[in-house]
Amino acid sequence: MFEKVLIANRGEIALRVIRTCRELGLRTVAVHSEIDADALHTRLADEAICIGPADPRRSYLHIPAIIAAAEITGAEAVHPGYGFLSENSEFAETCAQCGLEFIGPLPEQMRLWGDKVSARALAKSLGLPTLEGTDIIKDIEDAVRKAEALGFPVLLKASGGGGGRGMHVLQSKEGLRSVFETARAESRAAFGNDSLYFEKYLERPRHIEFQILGDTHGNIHVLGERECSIQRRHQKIIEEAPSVALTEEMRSDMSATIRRAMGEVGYLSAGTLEFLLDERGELTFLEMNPRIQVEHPVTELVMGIDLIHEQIRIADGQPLALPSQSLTPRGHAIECRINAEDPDTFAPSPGVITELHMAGGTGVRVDSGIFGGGRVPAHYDPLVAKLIVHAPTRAQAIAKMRRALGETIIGGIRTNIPLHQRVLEHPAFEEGRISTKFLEELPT
Amino acid sequence: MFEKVLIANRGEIALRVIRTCRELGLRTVAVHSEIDADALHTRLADEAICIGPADPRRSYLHIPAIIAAAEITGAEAVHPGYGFLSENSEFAETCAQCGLEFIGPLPEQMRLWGDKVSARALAKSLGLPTLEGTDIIKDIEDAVRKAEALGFPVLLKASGGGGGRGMHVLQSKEGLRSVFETARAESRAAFGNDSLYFEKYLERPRHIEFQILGDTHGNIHVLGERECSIQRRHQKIIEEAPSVALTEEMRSDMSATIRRAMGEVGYLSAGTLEFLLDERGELTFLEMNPRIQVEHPVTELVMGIDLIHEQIRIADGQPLALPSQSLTPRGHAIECRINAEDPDTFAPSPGVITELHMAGGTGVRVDSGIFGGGRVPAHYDPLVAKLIVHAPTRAQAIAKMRRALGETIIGGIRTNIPLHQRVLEHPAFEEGRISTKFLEELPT
Amino acid sequence: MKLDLDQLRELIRLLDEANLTEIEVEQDDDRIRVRRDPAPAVGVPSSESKAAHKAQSSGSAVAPSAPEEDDGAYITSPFVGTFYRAPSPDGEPFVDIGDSVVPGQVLCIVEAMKLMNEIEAEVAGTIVEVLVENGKPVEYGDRLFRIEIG
Amino acid sequence: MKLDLDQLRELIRLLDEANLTEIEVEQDDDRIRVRRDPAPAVGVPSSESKAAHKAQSSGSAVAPSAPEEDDGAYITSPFVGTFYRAPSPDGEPFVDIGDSVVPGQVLCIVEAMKLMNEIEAEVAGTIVEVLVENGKPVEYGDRLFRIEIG
Repeated sequence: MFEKVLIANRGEIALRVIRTCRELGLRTVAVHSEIDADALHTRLADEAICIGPADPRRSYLHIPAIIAAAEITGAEAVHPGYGFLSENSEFAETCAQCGLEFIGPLPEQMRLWGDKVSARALAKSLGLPTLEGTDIIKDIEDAVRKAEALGFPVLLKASGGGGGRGMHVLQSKEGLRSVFETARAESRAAFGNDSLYFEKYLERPRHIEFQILGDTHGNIHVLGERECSIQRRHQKIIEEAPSVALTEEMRSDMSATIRRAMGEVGYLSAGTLEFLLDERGELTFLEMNPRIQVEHPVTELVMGIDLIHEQIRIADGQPLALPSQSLTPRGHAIECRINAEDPDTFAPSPGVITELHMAGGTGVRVDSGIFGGGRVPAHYDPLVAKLIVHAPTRAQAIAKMRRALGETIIGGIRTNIPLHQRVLEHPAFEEGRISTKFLEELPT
Repeated sequence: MFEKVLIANRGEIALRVIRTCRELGLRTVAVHSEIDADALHTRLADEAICIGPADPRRSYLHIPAIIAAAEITGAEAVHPGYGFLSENSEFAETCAQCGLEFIGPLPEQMRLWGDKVSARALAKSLGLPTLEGTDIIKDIEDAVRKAEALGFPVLLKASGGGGGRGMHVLQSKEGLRSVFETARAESRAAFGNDSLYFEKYLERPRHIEFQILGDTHGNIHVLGERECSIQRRHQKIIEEAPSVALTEEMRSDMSATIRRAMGEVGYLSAGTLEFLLDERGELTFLEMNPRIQVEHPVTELVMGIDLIHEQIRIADGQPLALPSQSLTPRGHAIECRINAEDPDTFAPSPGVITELHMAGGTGVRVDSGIFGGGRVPAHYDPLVAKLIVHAPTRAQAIAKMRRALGETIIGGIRTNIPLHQRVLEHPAFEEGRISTKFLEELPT
Repeated sequence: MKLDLDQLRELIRLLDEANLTEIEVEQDDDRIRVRRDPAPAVGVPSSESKAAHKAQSSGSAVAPSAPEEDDGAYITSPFVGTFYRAPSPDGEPFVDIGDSVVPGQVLCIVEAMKLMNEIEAEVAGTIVEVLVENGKPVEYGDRLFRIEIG
Repeated sequence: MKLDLDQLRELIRLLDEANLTEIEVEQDDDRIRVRRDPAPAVGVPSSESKAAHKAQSSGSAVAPSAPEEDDGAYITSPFVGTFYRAPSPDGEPFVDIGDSVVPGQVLCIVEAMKLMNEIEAEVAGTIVEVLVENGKPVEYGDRLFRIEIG
C-alpha cells in the first residue's frame, strides 16, 4: 500500500481527501499556489509545497509542477479531486509514467467518456438508454437537415464540452445559422474543438445520476442515485439522495443495466452516470463523469460509506467489500453548495472571511475550505463550503437544512445562502416537484 | 401540540434542544444570565429573556425566574436539558402547576430514582441485578459492622449524592472513623442530607449504561448501551456506543430485563440506567438518571434517531414509533467532551475564544456552545463542545476521532484536547481494554 | 463647511464593497477619510437571532439599585415578570413623573408566578422618566424608572 | 472637491491583486490612501500543520527575477524541484559567493520530472549568499541566491 498521497487540488475537496487519508494512516502532501499559502488544505496536510502563482494554469493545472512536488516529497500516489486535472487523461498517464498511483479511473476510460458524442455512442452500444441525437454536424446545411430530422426543439451541444457549457436551445430553425456559428467559435475557444451535435431537447427534465464504483477484480457496485435538478445555468447547487422521482423498480432496473454496462468496459474507481428523466418517466443517458463529484457526500450519508476510502482501496488493488446494507439507502440526504457569490446577480464575491459560524448538531455535515480570517481568492471556483444534512425522511431533511442554513453565518463575503433558503422554503421543492428549470422559473 | 418551548439551560445542550425544536417548527425561548447575554443559545433562539445575574443560583437554578420567563413569552413547554434543574422534581411540579408541559419524566419518577439507596432497593425489587450493599449507616459502630459483613474493599457513598461526588474507597477498617465523619459532613454540605451507605467496591469495573425511552402509552424502548469508562474523578470524558465488552446475548438479556422493569414503573421520557460491569462479566445496577444525558449523541448516531425529538413526541402524548432498525446499532460512535480546562492540572480555563476551527467532514458531528470571539464564563460547567464521530467499525471511529481532534483548534482558553489525544493513541484503549481506572493509571 | 453627502456615501459603499478598513482622499485643502475598524469578533453569529436583546450585557444593576450614570440613575428590575404601575387595574400609579420618593417607598409591582413583587426605592430622589409601559413584560435588569437623586 | 471614483476603484483592484494592506499616493497637493487591515486571526488554524511553510505568502517574486529589497535582491525558484549548483555531481558549481554574474548566465539547475531546468540571472551583480544546499528540494518562489546588484 502506498503511504504518502499528494492531493492535486485545493479547497474543500482537498480537505476531504486529506481527512480520509489521515484516518487511514496515510501521510498527505498539499500543493498550493502562492495565494493559497495560508489556505486550509495547505495548513492541514502533513506537508505543503508551493507549486506556482495564483493563476491556476501555472499552479493547479500545471502538470510538471505537481509531478515535481510529488518527486521532492516522495509521494507515491496522487488524488486529483474534482475539476482542475481530475479528468485530464494526460495527467493520469504522466502519473503512471512517473511511478505515481493515480487515484481514479484509467486514462483510456477518461478518453473514452471525455468526448460527449463518442460517449453517447458507447453508452448506446452498452445497452444504456440514450437521448435521440445526431452525429457531428458537418456544416450549416447539414445542421438544418439534422435538426429537422430530429424535430424541434433541439439542443446544440459541443462534443468536447462539459459542465453545461457550450449548449444552446433552438425552438425552430430560425436563427440556427448565427447560433451555429457562435457555438462553433465558443467551442473552439473553450475546448479547443469545434465539433457540435444535436440532441433532443427536453423541456422540464430532472437530472438524475448514479454513483458507481469499480475495482481491479471486475466488481461493479451501483450505489443508488442522486437528484441534482436544482441548477443554475447547468451548475448544480442543491443535490439530494435518493430521488423522489424514481420508483424502486426504476432504480433496480437501471442499477442492473449500469452494472452490466460498466462491467463490460471494466470501469475502475468512482464514476457517475448522468441521466435526464423526462416527464414520462424515461431515463436517458447524458454523460459519464470519470471522477469523484462535488455532490458525492449525499450518497455517502444515505449509504453509510466513505467514497474516497473506497477509491483508495481500489487504487491499492483491493477488492470492493461494501456491506450489503450499503446498496439500499437509509434516510434522505440533501447538500447545499455555498458559493461566494451575490445571491441575486451571481457575481463572484471573493474577500476575507470576517465572521464564521457553521451549523452543527444531529445529522449535519460540513465540508468547508474556509476559516475565520481566511481569504477566498478570486482565482478559483466560488464554492466555499458544502452543507449536508441527513435525516430519516425527505421532509425532515428539508426542515434540518432550513435550520442549518439559518444558523450558518459567513461574514465578509456574500454567499448564495439566501437563494438556498428561497428554494428550501418553496412548496414545489417541498413536494418534490422540481426540474432543471426550477431555478430559472423561481420568482425572486 | 405545544408551539413554543422554553429551554431552561445554556451552552451546547440548550443549542441542541433549540435545533430540534426549530426542525419541528416549534418556536424557542432561551433564558440566560447577564453574562450569557451574547451566548450562542441566547442568539440562536427565537426569543431570549434575561433571568438573573451570572450566579446560577440566581438565574439558571432560580425556578421563579424561569417560570416568569415562560409566562411573559407565552411558552407552553419547558425542556430542562441536563444539569441545573433537570432532576429537580419541584421544578417539574411547578411547571405542571403553571400549566407548562415539562419535557421529561414525571416528578414522582425523579423522586423515586433520586435517592440512591431507595433507587437501588427499587431496582432490586424490579428484578435488576444490584451490587451488594447496605442500608443507611446509623453510626460509626454500625459502619464497622456493616463494612465487615459486606467485606472490604467497600465504597462509602452518600445517599443523596450524584455525579460521583461524595464517594470514598475503604480498603480496610483502618481510618474508617475519620472517613465516615468527613463524608457525613461533606454530604450534609453538598446534598443537604447526611445519609451514607456502603457498596461492594469493584477494582476495575467498566461503566455501562442503557438508554431508554418510555411513552404515555406504556411502550418502553431500550436503545442499546453506551460505554463510559473513561472518567476522571467519576466525570465521564469519553463515551462510546456500542460497548466492546457486551456480547449480543448480554445486551439482549439486559434490554429485556430493563424493558420489563421500566414498564412496571411506567417510566416516561428519556432515562439512563447506569451499571458497573465487573471483570467476570456481571452487570450490576448503579443508578438511574431521569433526564437526557451529555453523551446521548453516541446513541443517536448508531441508532439513527433524535432523542430530543422523541422526548418532545412523548411530552405531546404521542406513542413511540421508532423504526425497527433503531433497535440494533449501526457502526460505532465515540464522543469526546471538550472541556475548558488545563489538560494536566484540570484547573478550569475560562476566557475569550480567540481562534476557533471545529472539525468537519464525513462522520463528524459537532455539538458546541462556543464561537470565535465568544466568552467561556467561569461560572458554569467547563464543557464547551462535544466532538462526536461515527464510522462503520470501532477502529475506524478511533482513527476518525484522532483525525478530528487533530484539526480542532480552540484558542484563547486551554482545553483537554491533549488528554483526549493521549487516550485515543493508547494501545489499551485501541484494544478496548478499559475500566473506570483507565485515566487514573494513564502515564503522563 | 458644506458636506457632499452623496460623495461620502459613495466612499462608504466602496469601503464596504471592497471590504476595506480605510479610504482617505486629500485634494487641495479638502480631506475626506472614512474608516471602519475590523470587528474583532470573528465568528460571532449576529444575524440569526430574532430575539430583541433588550438586556444590555453591560447592565451592572443587579438589584433595584440606582447606579450613578451620566444622565441620572435608573431603577432596574430585580425580577422577570410583568410590570404594573398601580396596585390594582383601576388604582392610582404608585408614583409618577415629578414625584419625590424616599428609600423603602413602593414604586411598582413586577408580577411573576401570580406573586406581586413590590419594587421599592433604595435612594431618595425624583422620578424623571417611566421607561416601561404598564402591563408589559420586563426582563431581569431592565430599566424601569430614571430618577434624579437628591 | 471632486472624487475620481474610477481611479479609486483601480487602486482597490491593485490592492487586492497584490494582496496589500495599504496604498498611499501623494501627488502635488493631492493624496489618496486605501487601506485594508488584515482581519484579526480569530479562527485561524495555525497549530495543526506540520508543513514547513517555507514559502512566504508575501513572496512577490514570480520569476527568477531580482526584486529590490532592503538587504539586496534575491533570485527565486521559478519551479518546484531539486536544486543543483553544478551541471554534474562532480562538476564545479556554476557560481559561488563573490562571483560576478551577467544577465543570461546560468546560476543553477532545478530538476523536475528528470528535466534539468537551467536558472539564469536576469540582472548583473555579485552573488553574496547561496541560500539552498546542493541537492535539496525547492518550492516555487523559494529564495536561491542573494545578489548585490551592480
